Amino acid sequence: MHKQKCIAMLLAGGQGSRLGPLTRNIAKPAVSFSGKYRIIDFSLSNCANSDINTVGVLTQYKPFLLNSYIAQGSAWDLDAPGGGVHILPPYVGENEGSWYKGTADAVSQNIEFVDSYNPAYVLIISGDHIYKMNYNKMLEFHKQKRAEITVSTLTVPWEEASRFGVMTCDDNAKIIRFAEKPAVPESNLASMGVYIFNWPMLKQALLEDSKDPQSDHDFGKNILPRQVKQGKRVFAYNFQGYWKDVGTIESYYQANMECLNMESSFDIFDARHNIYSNEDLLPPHYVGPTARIENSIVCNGCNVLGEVTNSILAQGVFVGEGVCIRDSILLPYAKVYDQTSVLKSIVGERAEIKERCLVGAEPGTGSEQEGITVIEDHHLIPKGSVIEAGQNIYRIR
Amino acid sequence: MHKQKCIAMLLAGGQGSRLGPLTRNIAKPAVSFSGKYRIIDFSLSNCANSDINTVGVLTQYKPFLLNSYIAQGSAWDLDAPGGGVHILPPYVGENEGSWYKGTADAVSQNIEFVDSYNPAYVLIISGDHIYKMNYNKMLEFHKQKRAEITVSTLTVPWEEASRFGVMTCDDNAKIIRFAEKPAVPESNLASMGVYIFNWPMLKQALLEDSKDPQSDHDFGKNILPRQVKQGKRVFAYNFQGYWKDVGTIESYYQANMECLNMESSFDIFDARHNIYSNEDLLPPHYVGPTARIENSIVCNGCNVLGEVTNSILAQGVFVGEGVCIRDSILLPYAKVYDQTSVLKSIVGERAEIKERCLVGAEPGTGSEQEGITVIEDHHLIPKGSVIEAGQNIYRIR
Amino acid sequence: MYNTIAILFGNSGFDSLQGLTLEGSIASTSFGGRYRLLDFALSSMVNSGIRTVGLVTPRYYRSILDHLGGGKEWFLDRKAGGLAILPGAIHGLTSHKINFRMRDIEMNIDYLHKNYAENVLISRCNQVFNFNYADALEFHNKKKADITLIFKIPEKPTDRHGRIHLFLDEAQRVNEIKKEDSEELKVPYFINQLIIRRKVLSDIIHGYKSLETVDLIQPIAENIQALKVYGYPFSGYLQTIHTVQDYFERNMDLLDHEIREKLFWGSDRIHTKVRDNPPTKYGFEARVRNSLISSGCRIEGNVENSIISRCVLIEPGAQIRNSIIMQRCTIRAGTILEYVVMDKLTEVKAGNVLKGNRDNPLVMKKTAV
Amino acid sequence: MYNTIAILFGNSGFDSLQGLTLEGSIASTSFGGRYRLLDFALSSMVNSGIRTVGLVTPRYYRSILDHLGGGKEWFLDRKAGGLAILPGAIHGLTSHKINFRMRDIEMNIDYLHKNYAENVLISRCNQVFNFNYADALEFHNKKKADITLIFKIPEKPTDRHGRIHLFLDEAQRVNEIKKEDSEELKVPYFINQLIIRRKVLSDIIHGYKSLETVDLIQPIAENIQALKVYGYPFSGYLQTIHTVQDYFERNMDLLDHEIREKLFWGSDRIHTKVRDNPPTKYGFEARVRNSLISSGCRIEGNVENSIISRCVLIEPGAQIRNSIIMQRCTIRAGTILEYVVMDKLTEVKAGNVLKGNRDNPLVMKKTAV
Repeated sequence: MHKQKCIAMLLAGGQGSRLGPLTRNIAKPAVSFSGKYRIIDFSLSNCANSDINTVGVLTQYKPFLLNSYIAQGSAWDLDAPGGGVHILPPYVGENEGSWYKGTADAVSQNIEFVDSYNPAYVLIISGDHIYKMNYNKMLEFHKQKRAEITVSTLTVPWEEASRFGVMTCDDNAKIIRFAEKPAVPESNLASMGVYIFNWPMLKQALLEDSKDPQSDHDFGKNILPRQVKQGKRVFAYNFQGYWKDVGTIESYYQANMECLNMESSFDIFDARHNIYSNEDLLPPHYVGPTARIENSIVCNGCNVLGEVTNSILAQGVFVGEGVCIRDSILLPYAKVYDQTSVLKSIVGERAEIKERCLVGAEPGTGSEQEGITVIEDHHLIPKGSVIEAGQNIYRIR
Repeated sequence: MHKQKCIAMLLAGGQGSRLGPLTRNIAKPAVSFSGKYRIIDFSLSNCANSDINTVGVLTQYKPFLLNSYIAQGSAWDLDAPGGGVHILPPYVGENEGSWYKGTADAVSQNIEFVDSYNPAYVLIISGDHIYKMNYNKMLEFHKQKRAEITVSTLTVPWEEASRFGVMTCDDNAKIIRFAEKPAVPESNLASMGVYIFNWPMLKQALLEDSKDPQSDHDFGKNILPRQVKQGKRVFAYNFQGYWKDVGTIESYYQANMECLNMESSFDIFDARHNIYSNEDLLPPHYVGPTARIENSIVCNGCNVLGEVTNSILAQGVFVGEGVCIRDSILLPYAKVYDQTSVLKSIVGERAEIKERCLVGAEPGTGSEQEGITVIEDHHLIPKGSVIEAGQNIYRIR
Repeated sequence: MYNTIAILFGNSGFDSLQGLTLEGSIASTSFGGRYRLLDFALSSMVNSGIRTVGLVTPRYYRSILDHLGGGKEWFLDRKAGGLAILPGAIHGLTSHKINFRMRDIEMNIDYLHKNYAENVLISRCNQVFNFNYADALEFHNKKKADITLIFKIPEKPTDRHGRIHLFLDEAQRVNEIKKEDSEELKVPYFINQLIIRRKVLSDIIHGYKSLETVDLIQPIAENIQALKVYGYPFSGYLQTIHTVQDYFERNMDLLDHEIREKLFWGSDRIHTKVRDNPPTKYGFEARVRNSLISSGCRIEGNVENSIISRCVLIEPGAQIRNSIIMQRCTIRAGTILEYVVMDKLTEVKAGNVLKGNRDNPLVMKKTAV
Repeated sequence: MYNTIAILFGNSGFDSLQGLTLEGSIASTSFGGRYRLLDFALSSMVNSGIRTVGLVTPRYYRSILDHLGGGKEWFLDRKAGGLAILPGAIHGLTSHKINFRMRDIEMNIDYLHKNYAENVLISRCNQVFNFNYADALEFHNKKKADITLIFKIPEKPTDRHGRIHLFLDEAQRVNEIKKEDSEELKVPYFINQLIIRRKVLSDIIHGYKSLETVDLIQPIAENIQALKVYGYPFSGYLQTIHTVQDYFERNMDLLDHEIREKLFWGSDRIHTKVRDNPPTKYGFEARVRNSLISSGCRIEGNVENSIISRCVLIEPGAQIRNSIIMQRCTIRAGTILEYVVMDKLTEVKAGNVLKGNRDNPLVMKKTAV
């Protein structure tokens, strides 16, 4: 393939409040996933594995924390000269600046950034999706169809279709109607929120949209329906494979747990499409003489002395003696001290649960219990606490 | 030396309007200097040569152009994990954002950035100074004096002192009075605009200053005099060596021309304190059969067919046949076509001067002429034009 | 292009350029003022998007590794792929007839096994050119070729003996590979650059294991009917360096504006190690004509029709004509150099006179003057 | 610390760990699950702020260069300084008595000439430790020492023969260097790490040129009065690996919580090549006790008192006890391994039984099973 002149704009979203305590201090793309990863690793690795080495990350947040995780992008091989990962928070320009008002507005405010690379194509992706995808194949499809816009699609169960942008296509995969979250969907072909645009066309569309006072400045709600209506060459690319939006606690929990199932179509162990991450440098994990680990994922730097079942331990986690961890996700450097039980819970980064606590439910009720318990990062649960199932525990400030 | 925990904040200033046409499109730190360098190379190389590998660059500009020059900082060996060069434009935070109101305000708005490195010391430097300095020696002085603030100083001629911040010291180099640009200076010990602060102290001072409605939020005007008045341990470090502010066309021109003088105390050829730059990858320069080059600096990628005297040719410059370049600075990729004369002029990046022009003066009047002619970057001077000495030529838009 | 990996043979023996490359290698020999010879092949690879390059190193590998470092300048300092060092077999005698010694690949067969790419691009380090392989790779894929040999049509009759000629049909399929001197014009010759399916290369190495000192072209020629072998033309500037005369002439070629344009000013740049030298300073006495001058020099003397490398000091009254001066040489006042190839770090004392001639440029080794 | 450069000897011959290091080197031998032995010395250097390291490479240098790549993980992919490859002299016979062969430095004397640093830190690759030299360098500078030898006070009497003992005065100046077995307690011994002024090192190399196969410690001992030689103590965990027994025991040391704390969880980390393996997955049948497990493994079987490297597959019913399994091994169902050191990429077929014992761990080479 030739120099593809395709750059990516990654929508890293707002504060991701639907992830509750997990995103109170950390931008959503930087939330830990499946033990050693962070959510943004998947999109960035997809870019790297697709030869796309310039990525603009659009975030509302104060950029410092995300900055230090992404650093120079070298963790994802994205630090080539002329490329790289660039964090793009709202900035103060010639006029006083403002928050990004929507996904399309975020790109609009950075037209100058895109123009400085003079790309033929712009790939729009999202920072809260877990999937492995070769964007190149989609780009080839885009070129072959001589499309102006290509939307990557999934076939979803009909009952879920109204949660997505759904589209109706002609025989040639050209989209003839696009509806964002329709009450009565006329198709179950759903948008994954992954688009390729011809840049001059997108620039024009963004400028139009920015002048429309009625618009929410959103790709799915405004840009796409309008372009389809205008009769642009908008095509649907059919993606085959695992894809998951982790925008809510439930979907985040479920996607993590699916990593425990090796038969799942999403296999993080496949070396041909590796997921890279900017991991901390830690020694191998230690498993103590009294430990017992079953059907679980364990990362470097852990120290496991108790029992762990159907759970994910991110790097640097401590599990004390007599501890029982079940159906839970422990985020980096979480510590669970002796004789404590943690059931169907997500324990935030560097949170500490002291001795003899019960978190999530009484032992023995198992994973059928309703509700996922979430402990905010850096939170400390004192000795002997009992946290009922389904609670979201925030730190008091 | 131990981990010094010293990070640098580089004040890259406003639009640098005193550099006229040169900074209309390029932020001042990115302006070409001495052929192959850009102004910011000196400060960044000083940091690299002083083991300081974290630099925040405070700029008012849209950050994209400076971003692409600085890239990952690897050109200055500043891309180590945990370090790096970070461009910090005014950003939109929890409240709507605003321009930096002064040098101190720029740092104030980025307290969170500095805090994320938790440094013991913060070095404040400026993006428009040409000098070679080992900041480590100053830091050692700072530690040895148990100072809270150290100001790097130069002894200047008395008649120039009122252009600087000047200070009066006791025998122990402790500063007892500090006056910013005083009408009647009581000392000729001038501040170079290079400071080391103990970070907790500076943070406190910035918070105080930000609440003062009378303040211009400037280090020289507000922060330093106030701290001296409060009796803080503020010391003067005596810097020995070449130092030049290139904030005006005249000083910029003069500093460039001083590079032609090998006896000058500022020698860019010294390999022990190398100045790094992010240069374009160009072949060696070619000197044609009819060319004549005297007392000049020539960079890679030039193609010289005419006469060049007392001049600086940055990378990729073209000098056609029969051309006469004298006492001039040609910035990167400037092109001067056949039979044209350029005298005591600064020709901006990628500017083109077509055939048979006279730029700067009649040939033969020599460099005693008053006034420096400046051609804006990307400007095109048509065939046969005559530009009088001392003009600033802007592009029409 | 992450679907193609490369093997670059940096261990050519050859004439060793009369000792210029004795403890170095032809791959790391200075060329054109600021480059090393391997920069041309390596840049062509990375400019085509290839990000995994295995370099077969010669016995004296220090200078080559010094130059390459971590491969940063060629975008090869990566987690996935990047630059792999493949130590070549150590042979007392090297035959310059062999371009791609199969034993060198066999010794490093892991490299072929652990990089999941479809194709392997193979090239050597003794050629001066700038070629983006993107179109050739597309051709290779479209034809579903096993092997695509890159060829050139000779511009002059028999400008080099011992070439490998290719006989192609209209569909550009190669029917015969013949090593012979040909007086005929327009018979395409193989330029020692080829694309091969990784699987096919692996099979050939395995199948010919017992004959491992042969040249890879031999099994290809023997199996020309069984394999799908195609030819793809390269029409740009390409010169191969075998001898000191070649080396001298190819350097001098760079004084030609058109050749410089083709090599250095197209859309793809030749990458090389960045040294952060200051710019070159001309003194009041400098007289330079028709020469290529690198950065970091200080020139006070006379230079004509010459190639001057980085950080050369030329004192007043020194006269350099038709010469190649490598990096960090010092040419003292009043010396005269004509048709000289001067090794790096050499000092020529005041008033010395060194003269070669066009047919026999005088090669001055580092320790010789 | 840019004022100090380092030379790291990666070409130790020694016992070659019964073939484990035959075509590798002790420097690049896997250790502690995810590390290579050289990581300890190299990380100690870069954690002390040193950014210029010359690595003396052994004859088989591929695995060591593979591991180091461009030096990115050690912050050594730089324009100024960085990682320099210094090919070692090729010797048919290697004496394990020589730690720092002067000929290796002499061959690479350019490295000492072109790096303008005040001091050179010299170390080897066969030690397990984590030491920040900052204080030692400050001591060296304060004392205006020519040479500072790092020493340790033995914890047990004569836990190793053949040590080099240092006799220091109250000011920590070394008055005598003696190679001898000592039964005495508390006689400091040299741990083969030293700081030397670059100028002094250069002078020694020059002065002893004709005796260039000797160990650097010899001229230091001979000139102990003429040179200002000081000693500086290291009191942390430090172990040297000479034999397979050492190798086995030092790996097992890492099952001790306190030793892991000292090596891995202080303010300075041991850096190593990052491989981006997925995390380790435990199956329903996994039973693991008192073991160190690296990333990328899939464990279905039983593991006890063992060190498991990256990407090892352990099938149900396999039993691994008191063993070291290197990267990418496959241990099939029902096998029994005891006191085994298993080379990387080895597959143990279903039901096989391999047993060594504590005094003689069974070393299984890549091709042996």
